[in-house]
Amino acid sequence: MAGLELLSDQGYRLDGRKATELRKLQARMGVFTQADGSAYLEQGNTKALAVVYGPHEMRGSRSRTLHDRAVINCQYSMATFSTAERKRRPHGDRKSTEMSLHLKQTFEAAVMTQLYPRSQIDIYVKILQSDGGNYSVCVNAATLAVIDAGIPMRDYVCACTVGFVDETPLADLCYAEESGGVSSLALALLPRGGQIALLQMDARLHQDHLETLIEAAMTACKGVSKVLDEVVRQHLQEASVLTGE
Amino acid sequence: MKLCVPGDKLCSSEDCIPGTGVYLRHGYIYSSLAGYVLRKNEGEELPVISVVRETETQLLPDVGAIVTCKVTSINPRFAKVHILYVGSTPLKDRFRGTIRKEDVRATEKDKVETYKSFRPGDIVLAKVISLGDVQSNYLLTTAENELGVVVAHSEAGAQMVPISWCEMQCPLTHSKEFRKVARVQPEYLQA
Amino acid sequence: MTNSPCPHPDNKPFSGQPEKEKTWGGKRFRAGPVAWVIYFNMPTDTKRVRGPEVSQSPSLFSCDPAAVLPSKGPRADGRRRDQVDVRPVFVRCGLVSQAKGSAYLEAGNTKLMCCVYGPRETDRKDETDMKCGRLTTDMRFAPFSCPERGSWIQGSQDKDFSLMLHESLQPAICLHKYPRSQIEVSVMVLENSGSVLAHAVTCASLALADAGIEMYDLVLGCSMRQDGTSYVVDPSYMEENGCSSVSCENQGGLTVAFLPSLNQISGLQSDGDMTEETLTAGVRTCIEGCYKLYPVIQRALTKAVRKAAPSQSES
Amino acid sequence: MARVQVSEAEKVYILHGIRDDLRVDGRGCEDYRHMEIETDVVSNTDGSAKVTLGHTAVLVGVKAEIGKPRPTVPTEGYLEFFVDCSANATPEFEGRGGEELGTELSNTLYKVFNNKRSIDLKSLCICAGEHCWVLYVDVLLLQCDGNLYDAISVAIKAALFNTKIPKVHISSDDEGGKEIELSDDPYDCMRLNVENVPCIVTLCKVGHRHVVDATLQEKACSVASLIISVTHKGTITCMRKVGGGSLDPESIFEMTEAGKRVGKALHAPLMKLLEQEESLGKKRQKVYTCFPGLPLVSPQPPREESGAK
Amino acid sequence: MAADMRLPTIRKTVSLSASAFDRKDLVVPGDVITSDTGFMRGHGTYVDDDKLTASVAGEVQRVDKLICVRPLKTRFNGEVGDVVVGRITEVQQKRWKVETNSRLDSVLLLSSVNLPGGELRRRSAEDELTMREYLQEGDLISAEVQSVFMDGALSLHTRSLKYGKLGQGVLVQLSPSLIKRQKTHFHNLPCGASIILGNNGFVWLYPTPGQQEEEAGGFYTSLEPVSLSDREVISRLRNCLLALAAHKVLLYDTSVLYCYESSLQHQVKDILKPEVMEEIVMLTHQKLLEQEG
Repeated sequence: MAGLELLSDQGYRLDGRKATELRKLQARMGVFTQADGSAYLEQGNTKALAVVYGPHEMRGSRSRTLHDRAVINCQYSMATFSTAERKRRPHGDRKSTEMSLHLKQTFEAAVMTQLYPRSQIDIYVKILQSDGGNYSVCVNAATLAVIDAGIPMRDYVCACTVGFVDETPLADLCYAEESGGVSSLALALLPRGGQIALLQMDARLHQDHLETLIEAAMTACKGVSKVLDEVVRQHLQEASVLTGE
Repeated sequence: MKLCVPGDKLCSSEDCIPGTGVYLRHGYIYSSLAGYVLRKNEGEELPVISVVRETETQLLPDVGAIVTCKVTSINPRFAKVHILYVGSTPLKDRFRGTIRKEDVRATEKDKVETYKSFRPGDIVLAKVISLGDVQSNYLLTTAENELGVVVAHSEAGAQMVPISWCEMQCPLTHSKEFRKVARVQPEYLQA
Repeated sequence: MTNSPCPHPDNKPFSGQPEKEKTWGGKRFRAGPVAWVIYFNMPTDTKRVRGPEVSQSPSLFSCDPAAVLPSKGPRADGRRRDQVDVRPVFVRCGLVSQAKGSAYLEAGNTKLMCCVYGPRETDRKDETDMKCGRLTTDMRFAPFSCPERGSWIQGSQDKDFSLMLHESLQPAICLHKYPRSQIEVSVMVLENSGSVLAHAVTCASLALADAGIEMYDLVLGCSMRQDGTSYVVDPSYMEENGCSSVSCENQGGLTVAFLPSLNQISGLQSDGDMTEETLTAGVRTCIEGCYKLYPVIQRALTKAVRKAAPSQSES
Repeated sequence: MARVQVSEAEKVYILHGIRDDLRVDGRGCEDYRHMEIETDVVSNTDGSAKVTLGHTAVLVGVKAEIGKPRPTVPTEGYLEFFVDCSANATPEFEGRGGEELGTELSNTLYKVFNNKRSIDLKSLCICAGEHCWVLYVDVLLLQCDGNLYDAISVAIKAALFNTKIPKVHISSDDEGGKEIELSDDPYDCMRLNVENVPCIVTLCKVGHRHVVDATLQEKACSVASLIISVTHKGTITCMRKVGGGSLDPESIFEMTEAGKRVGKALHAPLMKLLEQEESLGKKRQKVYTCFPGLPLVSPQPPREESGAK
Repeated sequence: MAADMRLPTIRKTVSLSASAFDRKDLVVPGDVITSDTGFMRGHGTYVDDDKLTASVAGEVQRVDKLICVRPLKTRFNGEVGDVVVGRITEVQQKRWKVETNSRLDSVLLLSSVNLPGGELRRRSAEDELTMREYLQEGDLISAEVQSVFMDGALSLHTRSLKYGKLGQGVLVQLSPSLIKRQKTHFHNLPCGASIILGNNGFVWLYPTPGQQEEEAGGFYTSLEPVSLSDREVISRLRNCLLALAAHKVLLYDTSVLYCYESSLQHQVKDILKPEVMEEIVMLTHQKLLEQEG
């Protein structure tokens, strides 16, 4: 993989995108009827399904009940056929447990949990096909599902992964780029206020570049937020045509 | 005596009244246990038919049953107990029960203090009033004269003697302790 | 190609990784001790000494795989084909004194035992049922029970057997008499010589009766195996797993759990490839097989009752 | 299984309705709900299909990997089944909650395919005793609204129909070692003959009658069900009683007959649909996994060079 | 035997007036509704930097100075006086827990029901122990919201003859926002069945009772078979409700009735086919417009 050129001299990436260009993003809200909220989102070849149940009475041990706000419960899982090599277990491994925790932290920052004391909100995300940026795609899908469920949020949460190659930040990495040894950073943003809900980086990067990279990530997230915004508005219009009196 | 196994057709329901260890199906009485068939005339028109085993069949605490239990913990609202006997039959497995504050005695329910009624380790006679709900255990009551503490030990470790319906005394130190004491009926003495 | 498996460049024989499906190489057969070496380099499970992941019974190498069974003439153990010819059964109750009830069953070389515990308080609060008791079943194979060594850990096959056992027994037990409590049934197969599930059902119902659990009826199990136009009842291990000589028309296995007194089928499972008529006839055959077993079980049970209380006098 | 609570009076209502051959949603006892099938929905797989039946939705992905044949049958490949009851379907399945149902479903699938005719396993052999294709059939439950077995079996049949296994070429070098080469051409592939793949029919005994394609509410009223997997010729590859009750032998025979009839009739429309979809080829507008037949919202103007495809 | 198999097709929800698009009153989370501080903050909004901002996606509703955003789909936000249909999930001491599609389980206190034997009877300890005989897990009830607890849980009561345990019928669970608020939520539809449109989105369809035979406290339910004709009407209504809900049409007696009439040319079981659903909803909508105009 070392010989792979992630950014050509002409400034094109492996899949022909420009450095700051996002992958094609399509989504749909309200795909399931039984759940309180649901959304399906494709970002390039990464496809995710998010389902929200709640807010509802605490399930299982009541000891986790919070008396001033709702508990957010997330589970991230991947379909066994989602990756090129078949996965043995859809969830429960260390990586997905970590991912579940990150999702939980992200949404605790955005959902107005204080409105629902003693309740629980379940957010389940499933990756149906994985091609990089799983965390961001999950966050984006889950945002739509939470909105579909009518749960109050301060703002959208939009996420994007960015990488740093040849002094250039690359937006919205695909799998080939992610696995190609790029220092990457995942950022979840509340775009309107510019607050960061989650920032994660576990690769080596010079301190001087960090700011550029975060800047690029924020731009990318705002790009994502525009698309999500349109999805939500279109859904609203479609669905409320006949309810309006 | 006649032996039978589960599923054996014993007789028509016109001939007998079903007792224990049997069930009724399509007008016939069938055995639900492996054991001896027993017909008993109890003054009714028809004899009662039941199937019995040498060892008492597994009893579960049922509503109305008198049980012997041991107090395991106490808090201001209720006492938790382990049910040891149903009637005079020992239970093989442990079943937990609860005596709520309002079920300790029949009168002046609002003045009951659980600490003055039971202590952990006491042996208590109680009656099952409900199977409880999903969260709680069997609900028991001691709100009858015959029900309450039968065996209790003082702080000194000696078995105490009842001196009134609400007090017991230690034979060593002569100190008095509060209990909801049972007036033990002779028939339960051997339990 | 998304999943194009390519030959591993450095296909060293013992590279510290157990051989996976995607590594390639010439035909090799590793003797046990050599294979052991690998596992010392691996992050090991310290709790138990593990054997090599891939080892096979020598029987696989000694004989031809999938020995072809004759489909005519008498069976290997002398029983007749196309007849309801079940193996003689030996049963006894009350083997394990710790358990509430227990039973041991032997049919040919198939040997298994069953213990029943409870009714006791349910372990888990959320599974407590206020109106009805709960039945839990657990069926395991001793590692030495089959020609090939099994694992102590319950595999998905065992879970499937446990589930079948559960479904076969549940209709027979008066669970409504045991609210808020659970009854545990566990079956251990000591030797598997065919028709294990059927015999496990019989053995478990016997143990339940021995435990004094109220039941509507006993449950009896019987299996059969269809092989073309002929069939065998209560098949042995070889007959169950062997390959047939005739074409694959109408071939398969069937297990039935039956309540003889109520005339109800409480468990049914078939696999293979059979026509509806064959299957229907098979179910009837199995029911007949169950009736053959019935007096033996009844006798064993009455014997157990009599033994426990030899001279029950009029009370 | 996702459980629903039903009150006694509701049960009586459902029971009487089935007796009169008019179910709550207007169907007769042997009617299926509306079913939608789509294949080739996940590009990371070698074959995939999505089926919705009422509100039940399942997604099946088939992956072909190269493995070692089983020692007892060196000349055949094999199938592996895995059912993922994900929390998406119902919160009850969170964590390990769905495992029990998943094992039950996959064990039944093994039984259903435990015969020599459903799939020609010999065609999966690459090199006797050494290499064969292992088909991993992974089932993902997306939504549960009763009758999982039937939906899963239809989805598996569709996914197997859609499966394209790359052709392989075996060459041996001087030392007798063997090399396997996979064809690069995506059109140079092997297809499976799915003619004999059975469909499962679940018959739910409710009162004195039985219904097919029971909803969760109807299932709650039934004592026991019979699962029958039927091939297009009408032979039965697996039969199984599930549920806590027992059945009369006569009603089992009746249900077997009905199951065979219903199951046999499922194959023709299914195959027709699959072939129709295949013939549409690339022209067909993909609805993808996007659920009740609604379009995806893709507000971006298509960029000149976007997507990794 | 009938099995309807098909490929999924791309379908749009029924829309009649294009003018409905580009509505200005639709907001998404984070949208500033107004920066005028004279307004009061209602459900679905929050104040950020003195700006009234939406926290859910939906339509803005203004009542005097109060601004709310009503999301398209949400859990039931009960208010005192709402009619609900709910299912008993748990029997506890002195109270039942009721699932009403709210964010917390609702509560029905033993003291808020009419027990057999007269309204003014004192609740005794025996009543507590026999609560399961009145209502047990799984039973359906209709009730009214009596009060809302601090944490948002609802307290219900059935102290009226029209409320109580529900007998034979069919429950349809829909989104609460599809139910139109009306003077009464109990309707005897002229097509031959009755309907309770619970504010919480649970709709109960049942055969219209013959004569008003009010049993004591309403804990008695008839288990007599319902006639086939009544059944057909109920099933048709059920499928109509689902069709209307799929196309997000507001539910009230008239819309349900019009939909029922529009569906009559189809068999009951065909109503749920997507194309039939579309057609019926379209017809219903036309009828509703005619009636309005």
